[in-house]
Amino acid sequence: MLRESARTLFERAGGSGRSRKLRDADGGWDADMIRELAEAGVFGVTVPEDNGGLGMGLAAGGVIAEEVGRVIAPEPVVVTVGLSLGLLRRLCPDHAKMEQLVGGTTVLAVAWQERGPNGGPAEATCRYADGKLTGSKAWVVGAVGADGFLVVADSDAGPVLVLAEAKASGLSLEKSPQADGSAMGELSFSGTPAEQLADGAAVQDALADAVSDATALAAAELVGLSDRAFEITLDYIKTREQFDKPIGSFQVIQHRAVDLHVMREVAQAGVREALAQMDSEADPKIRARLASRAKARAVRAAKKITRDSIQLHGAVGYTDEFDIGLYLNRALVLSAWLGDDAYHRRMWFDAREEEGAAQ
Amino acid sequence: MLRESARTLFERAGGSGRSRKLRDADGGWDADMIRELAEAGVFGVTVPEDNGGLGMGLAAGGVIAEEVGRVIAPEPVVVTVGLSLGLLRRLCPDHAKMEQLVGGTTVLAVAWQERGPNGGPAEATCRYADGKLTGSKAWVVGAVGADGFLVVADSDAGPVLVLAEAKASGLSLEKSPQADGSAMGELSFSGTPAEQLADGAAVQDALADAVSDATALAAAELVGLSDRAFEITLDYIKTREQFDKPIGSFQVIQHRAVDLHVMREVAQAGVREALAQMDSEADPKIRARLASRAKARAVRAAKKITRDSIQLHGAVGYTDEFDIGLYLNRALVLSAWLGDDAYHRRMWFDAREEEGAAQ
Amino acid sequence: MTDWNAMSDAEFRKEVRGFFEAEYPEELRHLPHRPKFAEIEHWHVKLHAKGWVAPAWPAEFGGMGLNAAKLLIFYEEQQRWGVNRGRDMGIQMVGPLIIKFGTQEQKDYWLPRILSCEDIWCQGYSEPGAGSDLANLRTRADIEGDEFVINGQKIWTTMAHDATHIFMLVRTDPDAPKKQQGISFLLAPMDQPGVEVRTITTLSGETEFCEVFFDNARTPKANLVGELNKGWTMAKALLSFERIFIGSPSLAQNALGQLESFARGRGAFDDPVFRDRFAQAALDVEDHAALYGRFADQLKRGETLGADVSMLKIWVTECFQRITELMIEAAGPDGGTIGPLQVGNVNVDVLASFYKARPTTIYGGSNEIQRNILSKAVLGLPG
Amino acid sequence: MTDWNAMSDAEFRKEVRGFFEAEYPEELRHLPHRPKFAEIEHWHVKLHAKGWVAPAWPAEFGGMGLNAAKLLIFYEEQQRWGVNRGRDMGIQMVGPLIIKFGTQEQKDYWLPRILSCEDIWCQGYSEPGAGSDLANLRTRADIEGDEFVINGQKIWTTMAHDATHIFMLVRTDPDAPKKQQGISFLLAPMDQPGVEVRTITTLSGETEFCEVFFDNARTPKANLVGELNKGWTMAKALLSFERIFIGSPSLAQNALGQLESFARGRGAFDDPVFRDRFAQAALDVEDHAALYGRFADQLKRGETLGADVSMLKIWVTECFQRITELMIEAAGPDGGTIGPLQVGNVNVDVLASFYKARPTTIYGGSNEIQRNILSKAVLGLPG
Repeated sequence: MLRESARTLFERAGGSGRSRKLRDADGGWDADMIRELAEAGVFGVTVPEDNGGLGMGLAAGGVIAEEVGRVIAPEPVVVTVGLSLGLLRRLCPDHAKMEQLVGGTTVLAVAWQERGPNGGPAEATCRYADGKLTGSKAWVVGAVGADGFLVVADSDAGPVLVLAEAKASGLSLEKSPQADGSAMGELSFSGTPAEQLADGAAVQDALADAVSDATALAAAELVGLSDRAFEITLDYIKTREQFDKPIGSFQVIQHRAVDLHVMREVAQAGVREALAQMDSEADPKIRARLASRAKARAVRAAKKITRDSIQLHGAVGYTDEFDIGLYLNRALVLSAWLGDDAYHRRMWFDAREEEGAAQ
Repeated sequence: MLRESARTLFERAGGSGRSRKLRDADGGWDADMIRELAEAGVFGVTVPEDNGGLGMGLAAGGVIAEEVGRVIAPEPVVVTVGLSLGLLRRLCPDHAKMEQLVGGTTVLAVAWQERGPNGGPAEATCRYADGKLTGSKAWVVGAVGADGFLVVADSDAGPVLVLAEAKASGLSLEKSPQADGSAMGELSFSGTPAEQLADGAAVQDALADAVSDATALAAAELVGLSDRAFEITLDYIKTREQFDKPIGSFQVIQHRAVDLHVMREVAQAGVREALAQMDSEADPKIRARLASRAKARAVRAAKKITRDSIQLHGAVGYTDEFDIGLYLNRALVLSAWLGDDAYHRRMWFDAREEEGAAQ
Repeated sequence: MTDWNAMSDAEFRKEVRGFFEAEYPEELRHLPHRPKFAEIEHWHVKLHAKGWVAPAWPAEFGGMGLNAAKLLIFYEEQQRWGVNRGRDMGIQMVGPLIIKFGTQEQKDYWLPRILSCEDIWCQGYSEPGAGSDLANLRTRADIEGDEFVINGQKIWTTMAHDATHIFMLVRTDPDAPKKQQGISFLLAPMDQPGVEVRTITTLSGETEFCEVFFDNARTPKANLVGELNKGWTMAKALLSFERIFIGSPSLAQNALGQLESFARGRGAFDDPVFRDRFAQAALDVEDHAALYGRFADQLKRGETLGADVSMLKIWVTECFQRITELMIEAAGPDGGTIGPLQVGNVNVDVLASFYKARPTTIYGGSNEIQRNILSKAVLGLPG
Repeated sequence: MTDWNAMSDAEFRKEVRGFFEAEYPEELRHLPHRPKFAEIEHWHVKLHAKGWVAPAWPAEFGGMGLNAAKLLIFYEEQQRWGVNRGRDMGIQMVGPLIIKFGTQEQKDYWLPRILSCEDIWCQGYSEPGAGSDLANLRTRADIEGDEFVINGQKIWTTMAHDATHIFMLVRTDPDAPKKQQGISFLLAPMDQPGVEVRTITTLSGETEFCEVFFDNARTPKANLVGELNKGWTMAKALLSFERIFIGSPSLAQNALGQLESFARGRGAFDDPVFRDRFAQAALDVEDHAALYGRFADQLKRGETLGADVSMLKIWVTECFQRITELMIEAAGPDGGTIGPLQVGNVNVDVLASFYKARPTTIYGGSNEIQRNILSKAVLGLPG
């Protein structure tokens, strides 16, 4: 049901062709689509019914994310469902922004990581004091086009979650262009006014849980992306002829296609199972382990499927004219976001050891 | 020249068929073959001419080791050239055992590693005092059939190299059966009389260098083994028919064969280059790095080639009747000995870092 | 007679688990080799008394009559406790064949003897020239009076040296236009002058496989199952359950468990590179199990499995091989050593696992053949 | 005129290195893209004045006349210093073609213009239906009076939008019994109404490749090189040196160097798993270089290279891809970011390297085609 309606919505809007147009325009997203998605209940899928959502759970969110991935839609579905609503529904479910996010009338990006001197991730030092933010945040997905930012910062009272409007004074946004045409944001705050939404240990807990949600949903998005990339490639090798027959009749091409097919099926089964298990699991560490399982698998499959798809397309796969390159580029971005497969294998193993030691 | 004479010698003696017979008999080696090899100068290949050898160097030793590998000969060529003569020619080139080793009238195994409580390698604790050895040594290749043991032990004067005769009192030998029909030895000494050959830091240096030699030669042996395993497989897929044509006419089989072929060529080139560079290199650390490069490559190639060869043979590859299984089994033993590919990649990287830091 | 299918899954699982844990002989758990019948006879007697020899057979023929859901639970528990499958070619292959295609006389005569293991069966499919290309088989059976006269050779016949009977595919019409035609299903006694069995030694020294030579061996015409020359279609019809069975995660899961205890004992987890490769293998098995579950659910819903079930076998056998390769790596300098390696109070036979994993990508239709099948039947690729 | 071949290898290397280091413009070192001629013209002028534009051509035609050994040194130094190859299709492809198969008139007219870059060439081989299967090409050239009239389409024509001339394979006899027959080698001017060039945008947004459309384009009959309908054999004869060039370790070595400085800057070497994968990649490149050296030695000894040289290309392009994949991994959360990433005082454009590596397994005969060739020509496999 959910899958069919999401698929219909995206296909009717133009499928991956729409995504290509948005990329060629300015790399942003489509406000009308945001509203349509909101009307279909997409953003509120994991929000309790009492707060205006569908109250369904992460597995249902995964179904939607898969459909987003299939058409490589640029709208911030995972950012909203996983991160911004993931934080607000846990920390301040009655805040007015909840309704706006669920209703698609606002988009908030979430900023919690910081860049260190060697360019990689570092300890967070961004401060919140006297209602004002000072410091910087990196790798903010959805920053361009967002109406505001949910920022996790330090304060005298410990960690806080604050809300800064996009147009707030002392806020600057540097754009870092991404392979898929989107932009990642680096935020700087110098005495930027911001509203405190929550504080204390609950903020860290909610952040960890929201990041797990977003990680698992990004995995689902990669599963949908891989699924469609493989379909496109399968169609291509059935029709493209060389040596007077379809290249898909060569055994080497056939076996490679089979390997990609098996990989996407394993990824789909594994990621869906992980999301379903997260829905029946309260322990944040176990949820993080399940999210790592999902992302490790999805990234591995998506990398292999999109890269091999280019090879199977041959020279045309390397052109912008064919859609398969869009899938490769989107896979690059989604793989890097929230940790790649090597990173999540490490997280998964460490979590498993910790659980084993605790028993 | 060297290659041709070694190959002729082994082929005339029965090639891999001879090796199979020895395995089926008792897993030992052939004393006549040892003598023939000695007459051909094999054991003295790296021994200076002044000490009765050919004075040629490690690359020449590698040529011989490749031929040993091609017929999976069980004779302790690498043990003798790399380890026992590797130690003696560096520490006591005038000792009477030198001539016997070069002449093939004696075989000495070298014992320096020890097994820890968890079954893996551990700090060495074997002691030499008052002319007697106490302790134990593990992973002694060529122990069964050796006339004596060169043992590296601790003493009040620091590390020593001592010689214990195989029949010495208080020496016991436990055999650990290997995949290729050979046996690895675990030695225990309780007051075993032994002759001191050398002491001091020179012992550790010579040991490190001899282990590098043996490691590189074992790599060459694996190269020869891989080369022959691939030839056998290539012949097989040209003749074995399924679906009314040779299986080697299926594209998937062809491409896999090509990949194995490329792998063996890369391995051969890389290992030969590493050995040649070791010959013009005095720094023991750089020699160790080159040996690690060789073994890492050779093990990786041999594992892949022998395992895929079984698959390409299909069911018959899994039988003892076909020679290819002998190559798989020998590759298992040679890969485990002196460190596998993962181990040597680590050693290689660490050595490279150290050289970089020293510059 | 108990209607097992009427039980809840949980109840049934408890029942099966309870019986295995209480009754299965400890010394037979997780047997590393295929046993001869004599070695497991005492267990077979217990199982027979319980009426549990043939879980999949309809109750009217002496089976448990389990539906697919219950059957999976039964096998899961069997694997979990390390219960040997016994000499089950009769149960798994011949019995279903006779039940589906046999005459009333064949059912009455053969089925009780299978259940009691009075007859012990082996399977004669592969031949030296007919492995991946099974339809190429050449062993002939010619009618002479009331008998078939069999000439030819079978190979890879598992445990033929401990079997009383063989069920085989034979060529009964050498002139059929396609080689898949003219093949029949025949039962034959092994204990006769025209049958010679030679064991095959594998590269690890095991002797589970045999060659079987037929030199004017004989079997009554009554031992033809199904129609003459229709054996190929029947053989394919038998494969449905086999295909998910061969793709079950159990072998890989067991190997992973062994790898983990061995690696822990040896300290291999101190190495982050090893941890990464272990994690990859463990996730490969975990995600395979999720996919397996999807197919098992299909069976449980009473659906027939399509050709895509082959992907389970491809994935899991290659996982299994990688896991055993990691065991060798974890063994370090002992990686070439035959027999159990002790770590703490665990014994792990690293090479035995490695060898066991090797032929899994060859037998049951090699992984290359499975990829051919998926390519055509599932992906619809041409040629 | 200097006889470079008479120099020792070391002397010659010193000479070449000295010239590049002294004269090559710093801003053109290690250019990440293929330049238009205008961008490198000032360098070309220097090179031309020195007489070094065509290292492989015989001295009588204005080349350096280098033998294989010296030529390899020249290219090694070029790559080492990051000297751009320039718009060298004329030098590498057309010149040797004309020298080997051209008439005296063709030599006199074209060769000086190639050296001076008065003419800038592009290569018209591939077509939409003739990529891996090049002999399938359909672009026709029909004789009308003193001219060939060309109709059809070429694709993947590198830098056609910055070329004055195209050398192309065209079909001159559509009725030839085998498609490899009836193909000819033709030179044609680009600046005419019947020729239309469209750039192709790649997935990374580059526009180095073009489509070239011919609609009754014309070229004099005198621009046929070699015999009519013998173009296929000539094209193959040109490939010998190309085949080792495309398998040279330089791309992978450069990428490895970039990976190392990037990984060091980002602290990726703190992770033992990354170290292991880096070590594997580095050893893959090192051992490839050893194999490359074996083939280079063959050339230096004056031997012709066999089909087995293809293995260099297979190995090194796949290495190159793995190295750039490791760069993305080392970039962590920046792995999807376009443009240079700063680490310390180094800038590494991770995605540019990744994109550059992608088509290397496709162009120059895809790696699948190379494997087909090796399988048949080197391993002697049937069918």
